[in-house]
Amino acid sequence: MMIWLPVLLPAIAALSTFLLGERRPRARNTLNLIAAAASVGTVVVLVIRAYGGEVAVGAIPMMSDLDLGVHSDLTGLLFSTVATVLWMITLVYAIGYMEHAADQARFFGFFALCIAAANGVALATDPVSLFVFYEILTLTTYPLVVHSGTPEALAAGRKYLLYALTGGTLLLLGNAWLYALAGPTPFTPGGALAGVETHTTALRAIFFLMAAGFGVKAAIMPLHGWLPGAMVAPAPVSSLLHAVAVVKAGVFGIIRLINELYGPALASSLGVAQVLAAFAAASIIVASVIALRQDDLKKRLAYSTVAQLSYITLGVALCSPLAAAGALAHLAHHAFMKITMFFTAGSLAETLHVKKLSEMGGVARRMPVTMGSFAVAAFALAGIPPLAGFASKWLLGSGSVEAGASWALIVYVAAGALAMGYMVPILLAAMRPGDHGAPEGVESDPRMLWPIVIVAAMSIVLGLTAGLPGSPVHWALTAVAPAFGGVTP
Amino acid sequence: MSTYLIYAVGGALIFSIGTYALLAQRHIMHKVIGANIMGSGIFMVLIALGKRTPDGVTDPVPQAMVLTGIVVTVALTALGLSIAKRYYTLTGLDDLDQDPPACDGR
Amino acid sequence: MRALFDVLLVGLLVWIAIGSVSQRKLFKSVVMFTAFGLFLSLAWVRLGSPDVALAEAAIGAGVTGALLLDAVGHMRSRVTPYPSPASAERRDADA
Amino acid sequence: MSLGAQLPALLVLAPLAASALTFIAGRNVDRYVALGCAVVNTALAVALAARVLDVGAWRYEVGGWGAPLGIDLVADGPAALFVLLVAVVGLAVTVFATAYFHRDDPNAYGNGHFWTLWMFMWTSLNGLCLTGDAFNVYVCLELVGISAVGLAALKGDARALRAGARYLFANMLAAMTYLLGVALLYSATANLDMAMLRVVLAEGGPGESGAAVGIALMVAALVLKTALVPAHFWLPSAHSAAPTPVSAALSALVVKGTYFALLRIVLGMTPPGFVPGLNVLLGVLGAVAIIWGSIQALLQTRIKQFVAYSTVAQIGYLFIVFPLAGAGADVMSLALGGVLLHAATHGLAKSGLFMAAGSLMDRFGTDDLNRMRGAARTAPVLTMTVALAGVTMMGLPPSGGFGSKFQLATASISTGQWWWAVALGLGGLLAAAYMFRVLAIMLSGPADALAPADAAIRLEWLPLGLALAALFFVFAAPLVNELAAIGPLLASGAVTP
Repeated sequence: MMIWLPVLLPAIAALSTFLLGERRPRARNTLNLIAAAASVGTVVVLVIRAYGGEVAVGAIPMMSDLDLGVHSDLTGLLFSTVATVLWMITLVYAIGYMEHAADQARFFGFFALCIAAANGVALATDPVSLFVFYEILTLTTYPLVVHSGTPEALAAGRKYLLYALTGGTLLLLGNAWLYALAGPTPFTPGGALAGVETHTTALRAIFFLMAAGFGVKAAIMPLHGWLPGAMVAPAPVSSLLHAVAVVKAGVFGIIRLINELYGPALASSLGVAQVLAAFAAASIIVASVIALRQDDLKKRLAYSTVAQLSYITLGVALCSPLAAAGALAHLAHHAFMKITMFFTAGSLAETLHVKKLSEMGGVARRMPVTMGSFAVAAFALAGIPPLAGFASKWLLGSGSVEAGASWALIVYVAAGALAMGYMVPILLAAMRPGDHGAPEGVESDPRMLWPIVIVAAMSIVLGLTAGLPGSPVHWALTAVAPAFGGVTP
Repeated sequence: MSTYLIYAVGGALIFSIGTYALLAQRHIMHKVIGANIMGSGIFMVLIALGKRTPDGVTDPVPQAMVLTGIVVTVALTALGLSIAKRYYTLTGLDDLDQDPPACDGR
Repeated sequence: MRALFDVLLVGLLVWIAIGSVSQRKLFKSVVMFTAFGLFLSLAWVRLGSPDVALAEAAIGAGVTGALLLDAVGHMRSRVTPYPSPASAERRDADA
Repeated sequence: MSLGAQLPALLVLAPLAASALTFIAGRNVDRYVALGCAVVNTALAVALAARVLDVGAWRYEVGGWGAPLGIDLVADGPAALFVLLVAVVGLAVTVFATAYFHRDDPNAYGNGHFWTLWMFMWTSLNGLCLTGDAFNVYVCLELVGISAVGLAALKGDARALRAGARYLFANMLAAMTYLLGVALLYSATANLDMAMLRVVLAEGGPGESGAAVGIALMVAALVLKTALVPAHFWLPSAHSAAPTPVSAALSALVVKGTYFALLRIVLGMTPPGFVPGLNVLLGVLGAVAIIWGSIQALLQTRIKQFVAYSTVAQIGYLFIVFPLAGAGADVMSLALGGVLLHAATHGLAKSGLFMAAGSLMDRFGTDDLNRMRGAARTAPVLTMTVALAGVTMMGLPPSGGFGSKFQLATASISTGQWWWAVALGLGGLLAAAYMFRVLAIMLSGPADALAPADAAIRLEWLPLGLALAALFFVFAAPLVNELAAIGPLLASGAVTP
């Protein structure tokens, strides 16, 4: 039963939020926070048990011999932990941000549902269960994207659905084909397709169907078109969903696909991982270059997200233990770094109505703490030691070498330089002189300020503690080891 | 030429006439009559084919089917005609292809 | 001889059937349909089904004929020429 | 004979008695008679399903004559599932109707004939699902048709009468065609019992071609009644011109009843390949229906027309099972389970969707979709119902639509006919396009004016419940699959009493 709680608790919070409606905002906020705290507690317990080797499994019969199943393995728990912890922090931010907005019940309800779905994606035991949660995630995100109801938001929502549902359909076809070929295939570190490896053509086709399905949410170019547009959503949505839950569900799907469905050995011997790696490498470079030219702050961050997600995809697709661990660690690290930036962008937009780099003059003087946090995250993202981004990139780089793919190392290094290139101008723009009316040093609402400081601090802490047990880096190394024959590097 | 075959062929002809009327005629009464004629054609086919037993004994099952069919057809006709009358009273139209003057409705 | 009678009866039925769905005067249509029912009972008798013949005469010709006559009483007695195809276009818009 | 074995007969007699009683009873009590009968019927349907699961399929000889002379009722798994679907949706429709038709409204649609007609339709639907006799199918079809036309024309305004008359003529055409088919089949085989016919037909013989033509005619008639493209022309107007509870029943149940007869005839009675090309043709038409119906739904501006065209599209999914006939038992049970799942889940979702659509229409005082902006804020429960039912239409998890699509796609791919899977996927995308077009209007601002809720709208939780049931219906798939495997629909040969 406990294993279902990360899915059920947010779902229950969502249900109560819908039932409460707009009547009792305070009760609603309290309830959501309690649910978030309880989810974090549950996940922590599950993590401790999983470290001790105890994997909980839950299953509900669904179709003939297919169950809707969840299990608490380390890989899934890493994603789940990131999602729930950041849900709690984002809730605080969102309560401040949405204070005077309309339709709050709808907003917070679907917000919690998204987290429920993301946790389901994280913990799913097999590709069909993962698909179920993946599609629920698509659906529950839509109302958040179109929350404002403006024509612009509706257009963005339409685009998002077009991409996401098309991807979902490909994923469904891939799943159906796989089931017709191999029956139920629960995720197994190292691969679950023993006995059908000889159907190489079918397996390649299935791989590309599924990778395309996940690739939409992972925003691998050319499937990324929805992401910049979806930034019209309220800031907490962009932050949590477009830096954490939704996009990470895509890359997480790819991690499961390669490490635990096909297995790194089969994926690379079929030649499919290499194709994926090529797409990811191209995405990294192209998206970074596009990011350089964006004036809209959120758009710039969005393209940065596209690039950073492909870091993860490339890491997994290299099929080496170190690179795979780096990918998983980067999934966690990137979440903390990017959410800091989106929070900042939201604060600037909400408090100062600043949305573009060209309008940012004087922002650093007006909000020094906010922008300081942003700077920490920006440097972390660019891979400056000893911040979080450095640790995961180091792993990714050594993984490239280990895999004998020195071209990937070059891509990572070049992308790091490009990241400096698109992050530093934001900081420079903020330090330009300019006037925003109010006295200097007045920050936004404390409920919006503190979450920023906390997540920025996490970027430092995660970087400093990277070598310790329980840190994402150590965790990722432990989690991916079984997929490569159980050798902990 | 045996009796049953004459009636079977005739029934098929009558069925086609009825079908044509139901589909192609526009007046609602002609459609209703057409449907009835269609039914009669089939009944004729049924009874005629029922006669075609090797020992020449009439098979009771087709007769039962026809009796049922006659009753059902009358019910359908009554319903169709009552709708037609009501429609004519409301709109003055006796042809479903023409638009009624106003389409109200909850 | 018997076959000739059958052929004639069937031909008559076909002829009346055509007439009853193509008459411009509705009353004539109904009368022809009632006649059709009566000749049909004759056919049932010829086919060795007197019970069906009875049912046909009573229900097929009788009740249906009465229903049709009643309906005709409510409507214009003639089938009016149909308007231009313009109404067909409006019908598509309606659907 | 135990009481349990009598259940098929009881399921026909109970609503028939209720139909007569509501006719006699006055305006004040008829709704309670109907409500009581609906509850009894649901209990009977549950009992039937439980017994089928417990003891397997059985035949009930009406009047004790026995086939081929008498008429047999067949209680097998699929029939029990459809009867149960009719009961659950029927109960919901009955409850909804008690609020929708005001007792003191002198014009209350059809002067109270609603209840009589509705109970009569329930009778004939149960009969249609349970009968094992090809001619009896004709009788049930006609009875369903008469009551459905009566209900569709119930409002008595010009639009409803016109739709009703068209529906009636489509019904007459279908019924006569079916009867001709039965006549040919009987003359070729001298048999009307479907289970026996399967054996007779499988043996072949001199009358084979006549029987094949007969079956083709019967199938054509049922296709017309099930509104499969291109024979769907009558459905949108008939379903949308009717009062809301009737629309729900017509769209959710009537086309399912005729579809079930088709399933019995094509998969249960006819050996695979007996009528050349028939099964593939049905599959192709199904795929065309999915695409064409969805595109039409996308173009509609009136809410009930929109929902009705979505039915046209959803019906298409049900026909994907036919071209798979003849595949191995594993694949067929997967496919059959898939379509039964789809029929049931669509029945639940569509009835909820029609009720919500009708309530939205009443609240906004118009049926123009473009004037329902802001419904998400002003009528959140109804919007939620539309959204959740939409998830089922799209076939996204965890709805039953997902389960059926997955099972059908897997079955198609297993038989190498992967193109059906592509059609299924495309249909889901198109469904998303038409559902989200409507939802986007409801989510957009500024909000249009809204009338206060009346009695029927206070029942907005009922459609939400139906939509929720459909939303989680994939978890009922094990039960549906189990029921799908019980009985003679796929097994060759007759079931002994």
